[in-house]
Order: sequence, then C-alpha cells, then structure tokens
Amino acid sequence: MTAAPRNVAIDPARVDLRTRMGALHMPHPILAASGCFAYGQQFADFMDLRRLAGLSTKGISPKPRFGNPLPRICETASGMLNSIGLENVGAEVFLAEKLPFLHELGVGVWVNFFGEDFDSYVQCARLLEAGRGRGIDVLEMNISCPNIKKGGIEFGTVPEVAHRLTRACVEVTDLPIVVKLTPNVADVVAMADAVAQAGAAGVSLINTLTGMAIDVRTRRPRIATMYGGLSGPAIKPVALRMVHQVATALPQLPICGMGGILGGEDALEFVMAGASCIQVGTANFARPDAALVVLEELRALMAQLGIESIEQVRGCIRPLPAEAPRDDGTH
Amino acid sequence: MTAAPRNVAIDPARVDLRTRMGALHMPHPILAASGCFAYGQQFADFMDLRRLAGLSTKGISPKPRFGNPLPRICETASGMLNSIGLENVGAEVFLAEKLPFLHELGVGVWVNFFGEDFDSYVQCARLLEAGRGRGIDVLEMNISCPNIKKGGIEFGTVPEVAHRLTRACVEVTDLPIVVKLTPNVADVVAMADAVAQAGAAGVSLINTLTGMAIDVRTRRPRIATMYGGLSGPAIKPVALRMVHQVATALPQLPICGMGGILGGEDALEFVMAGASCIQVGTANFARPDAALVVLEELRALMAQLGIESIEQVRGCIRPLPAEAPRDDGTH
Amino acid sequence: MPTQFTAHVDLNRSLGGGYVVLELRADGAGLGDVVAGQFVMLRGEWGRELLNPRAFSVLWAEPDGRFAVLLKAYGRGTTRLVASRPGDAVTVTGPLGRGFRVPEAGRTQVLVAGGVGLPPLHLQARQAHARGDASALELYYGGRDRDDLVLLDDFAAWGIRSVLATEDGSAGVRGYVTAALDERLATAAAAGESVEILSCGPTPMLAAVRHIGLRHDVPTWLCLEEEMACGFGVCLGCAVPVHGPRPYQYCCTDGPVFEAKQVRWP
Amino acid sequence: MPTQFTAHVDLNRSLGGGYVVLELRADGAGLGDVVAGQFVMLRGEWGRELLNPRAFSVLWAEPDGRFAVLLKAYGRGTTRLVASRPGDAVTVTGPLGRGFRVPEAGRTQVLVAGGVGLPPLHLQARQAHARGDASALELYYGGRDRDDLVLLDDFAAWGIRSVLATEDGSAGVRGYVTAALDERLATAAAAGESVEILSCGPTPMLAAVRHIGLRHDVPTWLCLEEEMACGFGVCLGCAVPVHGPRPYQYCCTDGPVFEAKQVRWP
Ligand SMILES: Cc1cc2nc3c(=O)[nH]c(=O)nc-3n(C[C@H](O)[C@H](O)[C@H](O)COP(=O)(O)OP(=O)(O)OC[C@H]3O[C@@H](n4cnc5c(N)ncnc54)[C@H](O)[C@@H]3O)c2cc1C
Ligand SMILES: Cc1cc2nc3c(=O)[nH]c(=O)nc-3n(C[C@H](O)[C@H](O)[C@H](O)COP(=O)(O)OP(=O)(O)OC[C@H]3O[C@@H](n4cnc5c(N)ncnc54)[C@H](O)[C@@H]3O)c2cc1C
Ligand SMILES: Cc1cc2nc3c(=O)[nH]c(=O)nc-3n(C[C@H](O)[C@H](O)[C@H](O)COP(=O)(O)O)c2cc1C
Ligand SMILES: Cc1cc2nc3c(=O)[nH]c(=O)nc-3n(C[C@H](O)[C@H](O)[C@H](O)COP(=O)(O)O)c2cc1C
Ligand code: FES
Ligand code: FES
Repeated sequence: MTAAPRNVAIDPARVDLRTRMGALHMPHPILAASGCFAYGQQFADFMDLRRLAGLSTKGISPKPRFGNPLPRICETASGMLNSIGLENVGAEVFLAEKLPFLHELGVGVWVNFFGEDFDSYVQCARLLEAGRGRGIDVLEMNISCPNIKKGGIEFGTVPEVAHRLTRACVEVTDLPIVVKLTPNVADVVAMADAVAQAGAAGVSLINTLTGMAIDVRTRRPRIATMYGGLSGPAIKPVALRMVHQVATALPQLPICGMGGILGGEDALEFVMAGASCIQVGTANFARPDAALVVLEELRALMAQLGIESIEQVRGCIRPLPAEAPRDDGTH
Repeated sequence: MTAAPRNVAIDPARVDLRTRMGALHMPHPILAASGCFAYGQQFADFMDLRRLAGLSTKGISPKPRFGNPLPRICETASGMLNSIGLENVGAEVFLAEKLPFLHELGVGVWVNFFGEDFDSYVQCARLLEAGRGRGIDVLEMNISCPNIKKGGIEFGTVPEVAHRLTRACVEVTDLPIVVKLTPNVADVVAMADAVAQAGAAGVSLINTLTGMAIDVRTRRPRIATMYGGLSGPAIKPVALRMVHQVATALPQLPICGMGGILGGEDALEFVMAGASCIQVGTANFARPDAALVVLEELRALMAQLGIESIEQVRGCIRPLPAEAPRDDGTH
Repeated sequence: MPTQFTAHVDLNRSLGGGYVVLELRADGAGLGDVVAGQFVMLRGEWGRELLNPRAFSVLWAEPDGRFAVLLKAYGRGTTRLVASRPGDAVTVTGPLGRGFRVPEAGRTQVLVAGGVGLPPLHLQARQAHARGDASALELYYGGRDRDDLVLLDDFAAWGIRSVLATEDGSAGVRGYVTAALDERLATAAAAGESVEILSCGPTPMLAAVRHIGLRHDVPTWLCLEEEMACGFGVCLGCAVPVHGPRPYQYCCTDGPVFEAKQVRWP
Repeated sequence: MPTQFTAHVDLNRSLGGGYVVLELRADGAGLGDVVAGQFVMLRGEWGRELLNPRAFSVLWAEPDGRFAVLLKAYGRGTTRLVASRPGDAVTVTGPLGRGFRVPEAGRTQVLVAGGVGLPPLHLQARQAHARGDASALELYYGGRDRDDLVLLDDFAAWGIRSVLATEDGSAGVRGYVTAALDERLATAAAAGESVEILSCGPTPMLAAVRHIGLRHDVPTWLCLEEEMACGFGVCLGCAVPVHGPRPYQYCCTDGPVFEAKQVRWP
C-alpha cells in the first residue's frame, strides 16, 4: 500500500521558510495580493507590514484612473465578484506619495501595473523603473484586465501578443517583471511559455475568473459593469490546477501562486503544486492581518508534518499509484 | 432613481413555466444534469421522474467504458471535483437496457454522448439515432472531455474543430443536437457561434471548470487523475456570465444553463441571463429530488415577484443606469 | 483608530417585528469612543461560504468593551447573526467611518430614521442627552407598520419629541415620514428657525430626504449604505458618487455620513 | 428501499477521546430494518460551503424512527456534526448499501474493529445477541490508546469475548490488533475450527486484515470507506477496485461490505 510521508513533527523554529522568485530572495513565501492591500498604509493600523515577504500594490497605470460605477462588488458562494475599474493614483503620484512610506518601512514592494494600450504598458514600466533602488523590488505586469478597452483582452489571451508586450516592457526596465496571467484561457501553459520566452522573471497565477451575479428582484446585474472578477476559495481549485500545469511544463519558471488562500494549508497546497511564493488577496478584507495568519499557520503546519523547508516540498505532487488503498490518515 | 420592477405577487397557479429549446417544447425549464442522474432509475426510489422536464443521461460512448482510478471525487469550497472517467454502459446497452425504462415512464430524455475521437463521435450519434421515437428527445453532445485522448481538448476549445464535429454529427441524425460547451476557453461566444453555424439546435452551458486539490498530508492530488472537473455553486458566477455572453451575442441560439443551481432563485438567475431551460447537477447528490425542489421554489419565487411566464423575463438583464441610488429592497 | 478584536454575544434581544439588538462583549478593550454614525464590521464563525464581514452601525458602546447593534434578518449574514446565541464568537473591526456632527448651539437637529437606519440617530440622541442638549433634537421615524418602530421609549426617556409615520397607519400618521418632514421644514422656514437634517434608513427614503433637504436648502446629512467588503478603505468596493473633481468617495472612510448636496444622485 | 427524510438530534453523547454517539429521531418512519454494515448519508444545515452529505454506519436503529451513529471529528463535516446540539435538523438518506451476513451455524465470526469502524460490528453483535447466537462472535478491537476503545460494556453485556490491543499498551496487548488476529487464526487452523472475519476500521488496518485473512484462507469481509458524494449509486465516485471482468464496483451500492479476495489491492 502507499505509505504516506512519515510526517514526524519537528520544532517550528527549525522550519526554513526561505524561498526565492528567480533572483529575488524572500524570508518566507507570503505576500499580500494586488487590489486587496491598496498601497499598504491602511494595514499599518492592524499589523507590522515588515513581517510580510512583500505586498503587491493596487494596479498602477501611467495616469490616474477613476473607478467604475457602483455596485462594484458582490458576494457569491465562497467567493466575491469585483469590478473596481482599476482605479489608481497613477505612476507619478505612486512614486511621490505612496512608495516612500513603503520604502522607509522596508517592506518588499511588488508594483502591479497595466496600461490602457500597448504603448501605455511600456510607458508605465518606464516610469516605474524610476522606483528601482527606491523601494520597488518587482514589477507585476497585469495582462488580464477585462475592464480596459483597445484589445485589452488579447494581451492576456493571445500568446504572441503577450510575448511582444512582455518583451517591450522588459527592455525598458532593469526591474524583474513578473507577469500576472488570467485564468480565462484554454491553455495557460502557452501563455506562461510566451512571456517566459520574452524575459519574464516569473508568473503570478491566477487573476480572477470572469463571472456574473444577478439580483432577481431588481432584474439587474449585481455588478454595474455586468461582469466582474471572481476571487476567493471558490476559485482555488482552478488556481492550483494552473499553478501545477505551469510548474510541470516549465519547471524553470518561478511561480507566485494565489487564488482563495485563507490559511496555512491553502498556502502549502500552492507550494506543493509548484509555487515559489504565494499572495493572499480577498482574505485581507475580513482580516487585515490575514497574510500573517497564513504565515503562522504555514509554519505550524510544516512543523507538524515534519517539513523542514519550502524547497523540500515545492512542486512535490506526483500522481497516485493507482488502486493502492490510501493511508490518508482517515479512520 | 431606478425603480425596481413592481414585483406584485400573483397566484402561483397563474405562473406559466412553459418553455422551449428551439422546436422542443417543455412544461417547465427544469432538467437533471448529465453524470449527476445516472440513467434515472435510482431516482425513482425518491421521486416521480415524470415531473422533470427531462433528464440528461450519463455520457454515452459507442462502446462501454470503465472509469478512472480512485479517488475520483473530492469536495472543495462550495463545490466538488470529479474525474469519473466518462464511465458508461455504451450505446447498445443504453438503448437496449436503459432507454426502455425511461421511454415507458414517459420522461424527457437528453442523451449526453461523446466519442474517443472524431469518428467515434459520429458513430455514437448514428447509433443513438436509433433511439429516435423510442424515447430520446435530444442528443447532448459533450465536446468538453478533458479525460479523453486524441486531441480531445481541441473539440471543445477550437471553433473550427467543434464546427466540423458538430456538422458531421448533425448529418447522421434527425434528433436535435445540443452541444455542451466547456467553460475552459477564452471566448465561449466563438465556440457557441461555431456549433450554431454547424446546425446545433442549442448549447448547454456550462460543463465543469478544470481544477485540482491537494492533500498536504499525503502529498498527493485528491483526484487520482490529478485534475478533475469543478462543479457546484462555486462555478455559478462563471456559468451565468457565459450564458449571458452567448444569449447577448447569439439571441437566436437556445441555451440550456447549468452550474451550481441549488434552488429556485439560482434557476431564475439563469433564465434572466438568457437560458431557455436549466439543468440541476451536483445538487442531486445531497437531495435526490433536488430538481423538483428547484422547480417548486422557482414557481413560488416567480409568483412572489409577479412574474407570469418564463418568456417574460428570459434574458431580461440590462445594465444598471449608472449612479442611481438603488431600490434593491435592502433597508 | 480602528482595531480588530474578538467579541462574544452577551445577549440577543428580540424587539419584535424581526428586529434584534445584539449585545456583544469584547475580549479586549473594545471600541473605545464612538461617534454616532460610525460602524463596525461583524463576522461570525461562517467558514468559507460567506467571506466578508457585514457592516452595522453602533447602537451604543461602553468603556468596559460592551457594545450593541440593531439588526434584522435580510440575507445570509444577517440571518446568521440574528440566530446567534450568547457565547457565540464574532470578529469585530471598528469603530469605522465618520459619523454625525454634534448639534450647533441654536440649531435644531431633525433626525429622520427608517427601519434599521435607527442606530446612528439613536446614538446621536443618547449622546446629546448625556451632554444635556437633547432638547435640540427631534425624531421623525417611519416604517411599514408599528413593528418597524423600535426603541421609542428611549427617545421618550430622553425627552425627545418623536413624529411617527407608518405606511399602514398602525402607528403615527399614515404614509411616509418624509411628508411630515416636509411640513416641519416649511414651518421652520416660516419661523426662520435654524434646522439641519440627520438621516439614516432605506436608500429610497434617503433619496427623498435629500430632495426635501435640498429644496428647503437646509444642511442635510445622510448616513449611506453601500456594499462593503472590507470597511477600512482598501477594496474600493463601497464607492459613493459625489460632485467635485473626483467622481467617487468611499462610504467606509469618507462616510458613511455624507452631506446631501455632495452626493451625485439624480 | 432507501428513503430521504429529516431527523432531529435527540442526544449528542460524548464517549471521551473525541468519540460521540449522535442519537437522531426521524420526523417520519425512519430507517426501518437495517443490516449491520449498512450506512446513512447525513447532512446538517450546512449552507453552500459543504455540499455533500457524509456517510456513517448505523450503530443502532429502532422501529420508532430513532437511530444512532458513532463518530469522531475528522474534517469539516464531522466537526459540525460532533458540535450539533439537540434539536438540530439533519437530512438523512438510508439505509444504504449491503451489510454483513449473519453467522452460519458452527462457524465463528471474528469481528475486527478499529476506531470509528466499530458500528457495523457493534450492530452485528447486537443483532446476534438478539437472535441468541452472540456466542458465535468474538471481538478483536484495536486503537492508539484506551480512549479509542469505546462501547466495550455492550459487548461484555452480550457475553462476547473481546481481545483488545492499543499501540501504547494503555489497554489490552500493546501493538496492532492484527497480531492477535493472526494468532487467533493459527489456533483455529490447528483446531480445524471454522471461522470467518468481519472487519471495519482504518484502511491500513483493513489492508492488513485482508492479507492475514487471505494467508489463512478464511472467508474475510471488509467494510470499506470510499469518498462518497451521493451514497446511492449515481455519482460513481466511490469506486472500489475489484478482480473480475469489471475493474470497479461501487462502495455505496455493491458494498460497503466486500469479500477480501474480491478487492484488487496490492
Ligand atoms: C455603514 C453601514 C451601516 C449599516 N448599519 C446597519 C445596521 O445598523 N443594522 C442593519 O441591520 N444593517 C445595517 N447595514 C446594512 C447591512 O450591512 C446589510 O444588511 C448586510 O450587509 C446584509 O448582509 P446579508 O448577508 O444579510 O445580505 P446578503 O445579501 O447575503 O449580503 C451579500 C453581500 O452584500 C452586502 N450587502 C447586502 N446588502 C447590503 C446593504 N444594504 N449595505 C451594505 N452591504 C450590503 C453584504 O455586506 C454582503 O457582502 C449597514 C450597512 C452599512 C454600509
Ligand atoms: C460506508 C461508510 C461508512 C462510514 N461510517 C462512519 C462512521 O460510522 N463513523 C465515522 O466517524 N465515520 C464514518 N465514515 C467516514 C466518514 O464518512 C468520513 O469521516 C467523513 O465523510 C469525513 O467528512 P469530513 O467532512 O469530516 O471530512 P472532509 O475531509 O471535510 O470531507 C471532505 C469530503 O471527503 C469525504 N471523505 C473524507 N474522508 C472520508 C472517508 N474516510 N470516507 C468517506 N468519505 C470521506 C467526505 O464525505 C467529503 O465529501 C464512513 C464512511 C463510509 C464510506
Ligand atoms: C477587489 C479586488 C481588486 C483587485 N485588483 C487587482 C488589480 O488591481 N490587479 C491585479 O493584478 N489583480 C487584482 N485583483 C486580483 C487579486 O490580486 C488576486 O489575483 C485574486 O483576487 C485571487 O486571489 P484571492 O482569491 O486570494 O483574492 C483584485 C482582486 C480583488 C478581490
Ligand atoms: C460527478 C459528475 C459527473 C459528470 N459527468 C458528466 C458527463 O458524463 N457528461 C457531461 O456532459 N457532464 C457531466 N458532468 C457535468 C454536469 O453535467 C454539469 O455540467 C456540471 O456539474 C455543472 O452543473 P452543477 O454545478 O449543477 O453540477 C458531471 C458532473 C459531475 C459532478
Ligand atoms: S468597504 Fe472596502 S473600501 Fe470601503
Ligand atoms: S457515492 Fe455516489 S456512486 Fe457511490
């Protein structure tokens, strides 16, 4: 029969949580996700931001953007829909007014960015390059913006287009560019491969699934823009599958995993699927310190299972030997 | 301000639930979904099958198929994963041993079918044609079988391929063919359009999203085949979005909606999104009479909201006029 | 400064008509000082189905860490909270948002309440009474029927005059409370009396109050409800359309109290 | 024939060690006759997070509609059931599956139990006692420690000899119960005694029992656990690998009791 890993508990102090995204070394794998952490400040009321491996900012565009009409959010079963409209302060204001706070604090900063069209993506990367050495560690390029016009969809769904866009942005900055992919595709590996070939330092998986909810009493969509992005535990199985697909097909490409992570066990699932680090998104709304909860639960769970380091189990998932009775710890 | 529809309650007896899928007329829109209702028999213990508008059988292939190794299912947040392996008795046995029971009972029968490759799809449609006039009302062609080999993926994700396959099957039977599409695509409208052009009588939306779950204690996938199909309320927002996209882009194409329907309000959401009928799947496992619960709740809810017929509200969802304070019945 | 803490249900007091006062006791310090109109985000042990906390105006808060909210079962979250039993754990974030201002000398504050919109005005009245200027307040309170009008004794005890209106006439005048409000403002105008409106309740009522306030050109403050995920300014979900350079402000941080003329409604 | 009905929790009795006996009362007729090894699918008011019911062997069932299950908190569903209070509603489907057969004259049934695998064997013993042939039964019962060995008094009262084993030696012999079973079968073989094994418990234990039964060539019946969504043969989730023309049978309809030599395990 398939013996389960022995899982002999060890001292939590012995658990080595260090990890890296390509050249970027991190003390542990837990970051806060874009759009769920604003620019960090508000969370300082609730937690010590420096305990995070980093945070991904709200998506930044070259010019400031106002958001979408309301309602912008609604809850669904084990998830929520949002259509905020990529509202943000714009690159200049971000660099001048938001970044210094994070820089002084010394928290790792991933700047999530996008453009309204091809050129403005490149322009945004160029503008943000000014933040290198002033607090920015990574540019997380969001190519999955259903909300933006001008063929915005193609950036995230057509490998050739994503390749060209990534290449163009990589050329204007020395910051590592991690490309955030949309799950709304048939072949996520082709997308990951395309951006990897173009020089991406890694990929973030996944952004939200496009969804809809209806208020049968008002006969209106629950999101003013009709469709919104689905996040939360509901999408975790899709996120894990995509992380595993990409990690298996492109073992050299670092992956930042996310999608429905609420606790340490969720995070460990992503690591075992092949993620080098993970982001906590929607969970921050209910618990501002959600990412730290995930961190402590992850440490405790690894200790309990006798897992000594992230590297030891990253991407360790292998198929089941068929038909063996499972010792899955159930009674 | 946007006044909500007046919603003056009416007598449930006055609610007209009749609907039609193209030429197929149905007393009401509620069917049981494929793979969640076997071939019907087991449910006779729990309910009067004739009260259903119909049932979709477990997917039938030309030859019998045995299923996948275990574990085949696992639960996720507001959903479940399955990888049954399209196990079925095969077309001959279905026609000889399963169909007569349903035919005598007089319940509407949608035969969900697939093939291992292009030719076996066509062969299966030809074999099932023999069931016309002997109980089969609709052939529901499942082109979203991640589990099958030989370019199985392409059938469900490449419009041209889906078009050719549909055309070939339509030509060998006089039964209406409703094509069941996978949500694992970037552009579901292109797929729907391709099969409509090929002569499909309608589309079923949606099949399961491909997902994964991991047991961190055993370091194994919770599904033996690694990935499985995600169903249940978790996927409802994605299903509603796709139904609405297709209904808006192709108003002439009848849609059978499904994905996470547990109650009458869920069903009404799908109707308002543009579905002509709906299928209840995963919900049958917890409640064998789930589809009838949905039916009665739908009738009661429509009465309460003063909706006199399905046609009155099918596809009625319009965008919100921006910025009007909403009278959404909240306090 | 808002904090997040765990509290336990002390008492679940039914007021009839489906209204419930939930009294909670913070494990720690609790909310501290609360301005009328400020709110808390509450979340019970809801597992993974209902992810986000729900917003509730503070009805009262004591220095000892106890506080209360008034609610009614509306959807899934409020239904669970209404069913909660003493001892149940609730995660609390607050106090959040900006509340009502205190009455200025010589100006009457007309409180216009509907349904579960009562708490901010109830707290405003409680605090005015504590300061000894309850006399500057009046309550206009409307509902479908008499069951919708709760906690009236408190206002009476504080010596605050209440004008009631119900759609079925089962208490006070028949019809909407906004009609009575309209008359009240006409009288005030005639008498050259200085008044301002503080209102909280169903959005349609607030829309009507806004129009009346604007028409009579009296300062009008609306405590708004918007869908909220976080309550502390990070999800950007609770946008409120406003006039001015930026098209939106945020209900949870800029509000929930907004001045009527600021709000960009038709 | 299985039916689905609503029941309410009568009693939630803790046996220590985390084991709980949940006594339920059907609103209607209930389960009717139950064969030892048959099970029910139970689902509380779980909203939309946990969709599927959970499977539990019937511990006992009365004609008046009352019945009981033995459980322990394992994951999310069992945790909720263990926490359920008298009066809570539970949706029940059952009785489901095929149970154990009754002892043949002159043959000893050796019951091998582990953890929450006790109920089928406990019911087999109860029914044998009721028929007056409890003497044909013996219990081999293993657990991690003494807390894992519950309801022993019942077997004593029925006059059934029990051999206990715990991994920490806190009750009975130290080690796995399968060691004691092995010896028992050796003695039986030597004495030419006719025995068969009925076993239910953790899968690793069943795998060991299977090997021992096959080695000693005695009829061995295993009550298996497989992930189940429906419990009545429609989801095809609960496949059990078997020898024979078809590679799988179904735990919920063909089982949960399978003959050891039938099961296709290494
Ligand atoms: C600042 C503020 C103060 C409030 N004070 C009170 C109060 O004192 N008493 C009271 O009973 N209610 C109050 N509400 C309304 C209360 O928050 C909603 O009734 C509650 O969120 C509905 O949740 P539900 O789970 O019952 O409904 P569901 O429909 O299940 O909720 C689904 C989602 O929509 C959101 N939502 C639905 N309706 C509203 C609404 N009207 N306002 C905001 N979010 C909504 C929920 O927060 C949740 O995220 C207040 C709302 C706000 C914004
Ligand atoms: C025929 C049969 C009889 C059983 N009798 C008993 C009993 O008398 N007492 C008892 O405590 N337990 C019994 N079990 C096991 C019990 O069903 C599982 O412990 C329970 O389903 C776990 O659910 P959970 O929500 O706690 O775990 P979760 O991990 O949250 O469950 C997630 C999903 O996996 C399934 N699952 C997980 N573990 C098992 C398992 N071991 N067997 C079947 N499905 C599983 C659940 O049904 C659920 O669908 C029996 C199982 C079967 C198949
Ligand atoms: C309200 C909200 C706003 C978001 N904004 C952004 C954004 O600006 N850029 C981006 O790349 N992802 C954005 N996301 C997606 C998240 O970063 C994350 O990829 C997704 O929510 C899945 O993770 P989760 O389930 O933990 O939330 C947003 C998500 C939410 C809920
Ligand atoms: C166990 C299981 C088996 C299924 N088998 C099939 C199948 O054979 N053919 C098919 O087209 N869809 C199959 N489906 C998909 C359902 O018919 C349905 O499209 C999907 O589950 C979404 O609906 P739901 O959320 O109501 O379950 C299966 C679903 C489940 C859960
Ligand atoms: S509720 Fe999140 S920003 Fe206001
Ligand atoms: S549990 Fe569904 S077939 Fe056995």
